[in-house]
Amino acid sequence: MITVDTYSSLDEAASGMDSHSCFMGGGTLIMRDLNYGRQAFRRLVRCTDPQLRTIRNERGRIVIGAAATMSDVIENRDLEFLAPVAAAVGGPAIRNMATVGGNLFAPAPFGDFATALLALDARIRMSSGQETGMAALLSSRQDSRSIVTAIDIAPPPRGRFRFHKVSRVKPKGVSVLSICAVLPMNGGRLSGVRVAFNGMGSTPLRAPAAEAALEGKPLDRNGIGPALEVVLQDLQPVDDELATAWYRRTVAPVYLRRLLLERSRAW
Amino acid sequence: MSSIEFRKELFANERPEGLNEIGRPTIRQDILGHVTGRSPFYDDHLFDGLLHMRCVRSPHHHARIRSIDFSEAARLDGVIRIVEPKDVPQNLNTLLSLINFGKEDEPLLTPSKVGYRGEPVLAVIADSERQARAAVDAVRIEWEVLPHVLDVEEALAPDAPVVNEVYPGNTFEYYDKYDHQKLRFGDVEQAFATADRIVEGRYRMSPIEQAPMETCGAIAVPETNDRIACYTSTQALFFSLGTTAKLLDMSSARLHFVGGTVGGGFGGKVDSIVEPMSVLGALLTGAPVKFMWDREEEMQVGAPRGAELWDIKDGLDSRGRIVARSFTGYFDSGAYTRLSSYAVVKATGHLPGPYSIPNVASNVYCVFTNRTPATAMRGFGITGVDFAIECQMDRCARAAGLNPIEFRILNAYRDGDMKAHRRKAKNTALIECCQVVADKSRWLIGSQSRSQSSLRGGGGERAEIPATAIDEVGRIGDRRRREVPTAPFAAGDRKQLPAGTQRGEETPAAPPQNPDMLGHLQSESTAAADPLPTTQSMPRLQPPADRQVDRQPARIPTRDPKAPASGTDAGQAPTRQPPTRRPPVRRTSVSRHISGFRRR
Amino acid sequence: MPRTPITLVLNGTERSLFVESGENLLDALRRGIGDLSPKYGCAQGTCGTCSVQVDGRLQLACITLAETLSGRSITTAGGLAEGNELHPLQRSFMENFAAQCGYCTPGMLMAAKSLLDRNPHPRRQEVVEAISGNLCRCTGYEPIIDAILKAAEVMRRRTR
Amino acid sequence: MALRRGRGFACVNYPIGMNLGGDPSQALVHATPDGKFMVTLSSIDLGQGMKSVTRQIAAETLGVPVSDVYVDTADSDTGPHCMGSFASRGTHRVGNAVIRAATEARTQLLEAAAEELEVDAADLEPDGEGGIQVRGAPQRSISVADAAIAAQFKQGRTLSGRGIFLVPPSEVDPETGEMSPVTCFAHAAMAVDVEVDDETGEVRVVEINSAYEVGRALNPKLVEQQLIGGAWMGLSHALYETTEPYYPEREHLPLDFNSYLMPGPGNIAPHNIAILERPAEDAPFGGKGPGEMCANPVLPAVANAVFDAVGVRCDELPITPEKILRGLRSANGS
Repeated sequence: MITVDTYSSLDEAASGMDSHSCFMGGGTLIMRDLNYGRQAFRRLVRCTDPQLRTIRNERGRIVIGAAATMSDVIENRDLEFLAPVAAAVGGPAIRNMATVGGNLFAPAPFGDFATALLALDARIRMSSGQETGMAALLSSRQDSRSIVTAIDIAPPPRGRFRFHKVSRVKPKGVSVLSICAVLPMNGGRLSGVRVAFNGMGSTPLRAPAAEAALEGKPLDRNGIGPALEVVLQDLQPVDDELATAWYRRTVAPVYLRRLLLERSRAW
Repeated sequence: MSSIEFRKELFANERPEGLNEIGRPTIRQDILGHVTGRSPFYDDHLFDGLLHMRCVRSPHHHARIRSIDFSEAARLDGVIRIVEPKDVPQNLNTLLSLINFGKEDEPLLTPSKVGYRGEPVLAVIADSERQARAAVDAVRIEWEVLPHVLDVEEALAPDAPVVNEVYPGNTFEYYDKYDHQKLRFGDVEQAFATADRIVEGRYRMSPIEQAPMETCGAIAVPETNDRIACYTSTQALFFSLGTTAKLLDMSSARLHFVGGTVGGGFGGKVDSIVEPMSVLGALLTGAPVKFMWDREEEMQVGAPRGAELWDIKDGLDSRGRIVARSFTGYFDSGAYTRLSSYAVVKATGHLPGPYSIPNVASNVYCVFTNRTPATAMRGFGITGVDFAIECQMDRCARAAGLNPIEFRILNAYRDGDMKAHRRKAKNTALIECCQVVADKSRWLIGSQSRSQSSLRGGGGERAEIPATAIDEVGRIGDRRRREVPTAPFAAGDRKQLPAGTQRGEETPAAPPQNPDMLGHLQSESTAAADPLPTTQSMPRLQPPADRQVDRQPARIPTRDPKAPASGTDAGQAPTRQPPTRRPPVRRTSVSRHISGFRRR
Repeated sequence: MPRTPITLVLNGTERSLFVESGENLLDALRRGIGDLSPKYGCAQGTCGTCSVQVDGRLQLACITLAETLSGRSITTAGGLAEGNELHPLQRSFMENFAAQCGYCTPGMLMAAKSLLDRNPHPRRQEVVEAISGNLCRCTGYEPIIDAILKAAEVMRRRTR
Repeated sequence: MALRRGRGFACVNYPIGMNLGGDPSQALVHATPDGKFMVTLSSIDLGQGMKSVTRQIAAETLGVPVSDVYVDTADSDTGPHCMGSFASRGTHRVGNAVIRAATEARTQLLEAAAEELEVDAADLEPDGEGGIQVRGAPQRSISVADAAIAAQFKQGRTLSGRGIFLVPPSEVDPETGEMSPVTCFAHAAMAVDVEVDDETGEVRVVEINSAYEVGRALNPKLVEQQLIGGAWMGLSHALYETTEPYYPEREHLPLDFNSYLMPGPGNIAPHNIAILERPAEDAPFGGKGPGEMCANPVLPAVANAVFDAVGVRCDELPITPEKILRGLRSANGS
């Protein structure tokens, strides 16, 4: 037996959560479980607070309401750099439904948007008033009872954010893997690099060894070589319906190289 | 973007024009319904009080049921009825029993031992789908897990687990004699021994889902007059009706099946499971009952196109002619027969592909494994072996150092050639297809290949049936006693069948039962068989002045049916046969569910 | 089973119905109201046969919670024609042989409409993108893409 | 890294109808009071166009416009037996049954018209536009509607027909496999051009050129639908689809269209088709069913093209990027 409780304010919704509840964003994954009778919850909690869906610029940082949809992201001028990521989620109908907050909780092979947020070092605002980092959220997301209210990101330097999704079905298919990279440059050298992968583990993962190997290097074939050597150290791909771990390990460095060099046409 | 052209100049003299409606791009009769969303698919019939039926399924590949406890499920909200195997009156069937082919080997609901993950053992009928799902989850089953076998070659080993007790050798049994289907034409061993080069390949196709956008389903509704209506997605209305009548041991007169507008099938809607299930539900509850597969069931418990494994060995002469071709084929039937036994025979009749090869042999096995039973799909029995043959042809062409299109044309079958199943080829067009593709793709072929024709060069020597090596290896049960090689002649046994041995003849269509049905337009076939048609326009009806006289075939525009037609046996064209020449049909063991013919 | 009364606007007409808790919009439309044009294809949000517009935006009815839709406006393929006057997309699908079994067609039409509502001048690639969430097992997509492009042309001529 | 081009060829034939026969189909045709015709079948339209092609066959045979014919499919109370829509048998078997039924109805129609016109029925022919005229003297004519009304309300005559088409069942010789599989075959040939990414194993189909011999294209647009859509499915089988990605192991089984892969609208390639028509003698107007064979040449042609491009034989379907990559690695000894 399922009940659905809809609250007009976030506070009410947050206080309405208990151990049998599940907060519903766009519902694209929850509804599927519900249709197939395999939900682990008894109550669905919804919140219709319009604040939850706003995208606003707060002193140079961008705060995306958790209920903002992928389409909202695509249509927002401040988030132009994230539009290609949002546009890679599902088809048009899914993008009208799937929310940014929901993507944080989507299991592999979903979660391309969360991967981008990981690479962007997003801060996650919770209904409890706390803020948390992406890595912390991803590692504890199964038992989170607090509601994500917004995602707070610093826009990367212009043109320094890159995203590539490897999918066999075009234009809409789920990820075999995807890569997001923030590649700030300082005096012709990389500085403050962040690289994240989806599909290379049970959650989106950073690749710290590759990031370190890129630090201070020029963005060219020689500069990135060491990073390609070590990138697999931090990734734990598994076999699934789409590909084997072997395949993912084999092509991850290839796609990382192409992503890093895409504008220099070095490949 | 794509393009389409009609090469009307080819075979033009075999194709009278001047038709009114045929050949026109008339829009589809059903299209208005499709674009307005009003075409009546089976699920577009609404019934008050509709109940929903779902199955409890095995989580194991191979297991025995120790105990079942559905007491909790039966008490749940909205649960109307638990359906058990004993509720199915005739709970053992094989789909092709409707044509009397094969032994009963599959229950509708399995009472004791399951052979694949997803096999249904119980069904639940509830007010809503959600309640039915909850009840399914509440059924407790204690399983004794058994060893399983998933690989077709392992399944043929003497000590392999027995998948299906009805076929203890893990293969379908052909003609009460062999554990495989044989094809023998000429002597492949002798030809391999003298061939210039040998090319071998092994090819495999994994299972494929038909994936119609509409999943399989049916709604059964008690009608007045003690009948049950069944709205169904079936691809074969009377096949499903007959199967339902048989499993439920009821008169077919009590069944009213409605369908005909189906959201894609591709072979996956022949199996006739949803129909007996829903009708059983309606019989047990007296209410409308829907049984449909959700997408997950469609993907994994709905029967797929089965996997196939093919070994091919070719012998080539120095000019690139294939002189011998041998196959060993395995159809992975899963835990039950369904239609794979038929696919094996169909594939055998298709060998060695559209080529004229003087020595051909094959052994093809319908193998039982502990996976979802396989069934028909678009190209059934042919798609997998065509993949194997044409990849093999590419290998052979490269081995022979020939352009792949020229290599095909060199070996292509032509009108009048004897095929390996001992019937003559007619109405062939492979060479022309090859030539046209060479043009379209700008794939250069030589003038020699360009000048070939399906109409010429066949027959003669190529029409002869050679002396044939045969063997009796692979009798039913042998493989349980010892390892028996699977490939033709691998066990060494050989006997000889004289050249020209032919036991039957071409089976043409039964002629129209009544001269009024005899087509004025079917004189198309006259032109088809006659290289020099006397009229280019369509011969028109010559209706009889006296209908008694019309029973003479002389009034039908035709030529002498016994006249030879360019090396083909087109003289036996069925539509031009006088009714008195109707070939005798042996009617053994007709199924009472659908008139069928014993094929074992 | 808890039931919730909702009132929504379906193809311009106000409709009131009870929906079960957790029920999806597809079931509510088909069984609750009797609009059979959206089809069941997967109930997973992966095939698009149940595509409808909610307040003018494309959504998948099978993963839309019905009880959240009070006061919302739903458009389905069943509401595309005005009386006997077919929508140009419907006419184009007919004339250009863009349907075979017809099961994906209602959803495909809604995806196409959602594109043309916003973009009367779509490029081919934009049409491909617009129907990317709608699967078709029969046609190979090309006739559908062609039909949508031709419908767009007709609609542009009409508004000129 | 390189994108490597390759081309592959394949050709096939395809048996039309159920193997070994024994698969009848029946049809009933009757006129309404004013001379429109109903064709009643229990055959199934799965999208292949059963209703449409039998409608054209009935109209052609009757000699009336297609708009005056309606086909009703699949009600077991009214439609006579049909074995089903499979084995490419629909056009061939059902089409022939419809020809016979429509021919019988046409005979009645012409006799009714002959009685009204006081001529010999043998001298009459329908004009295909709703009229019946004396051959060579078109001014002497009667409309189909008037003939039908006269038949049913004045002469006491039905305008109806029955048809059955059956290739009688035959047997297989257990020792040699001798058999009569079917009575006619369709044909196809195909060249596929691909581009293979030798670092990732991804295959892009660049272009398909094909020739399909279909006996006669009874409705060229319906044939085109089958060929374009069927080749798409062949492509899908070649490169994407399986319910068991690790066959014969039953692990990681797809349960939805996210993991059961099929080419999307962004994966399709231009397909240039030539249609050849060599009518089969026992087929309705020569037409063979193209619905199954259209997919078959694609699978091997793609495999052969991949080999041509990168030298890897992918003998196991589907040809995934992984299989190609493994092939490339083992060829390189790495």
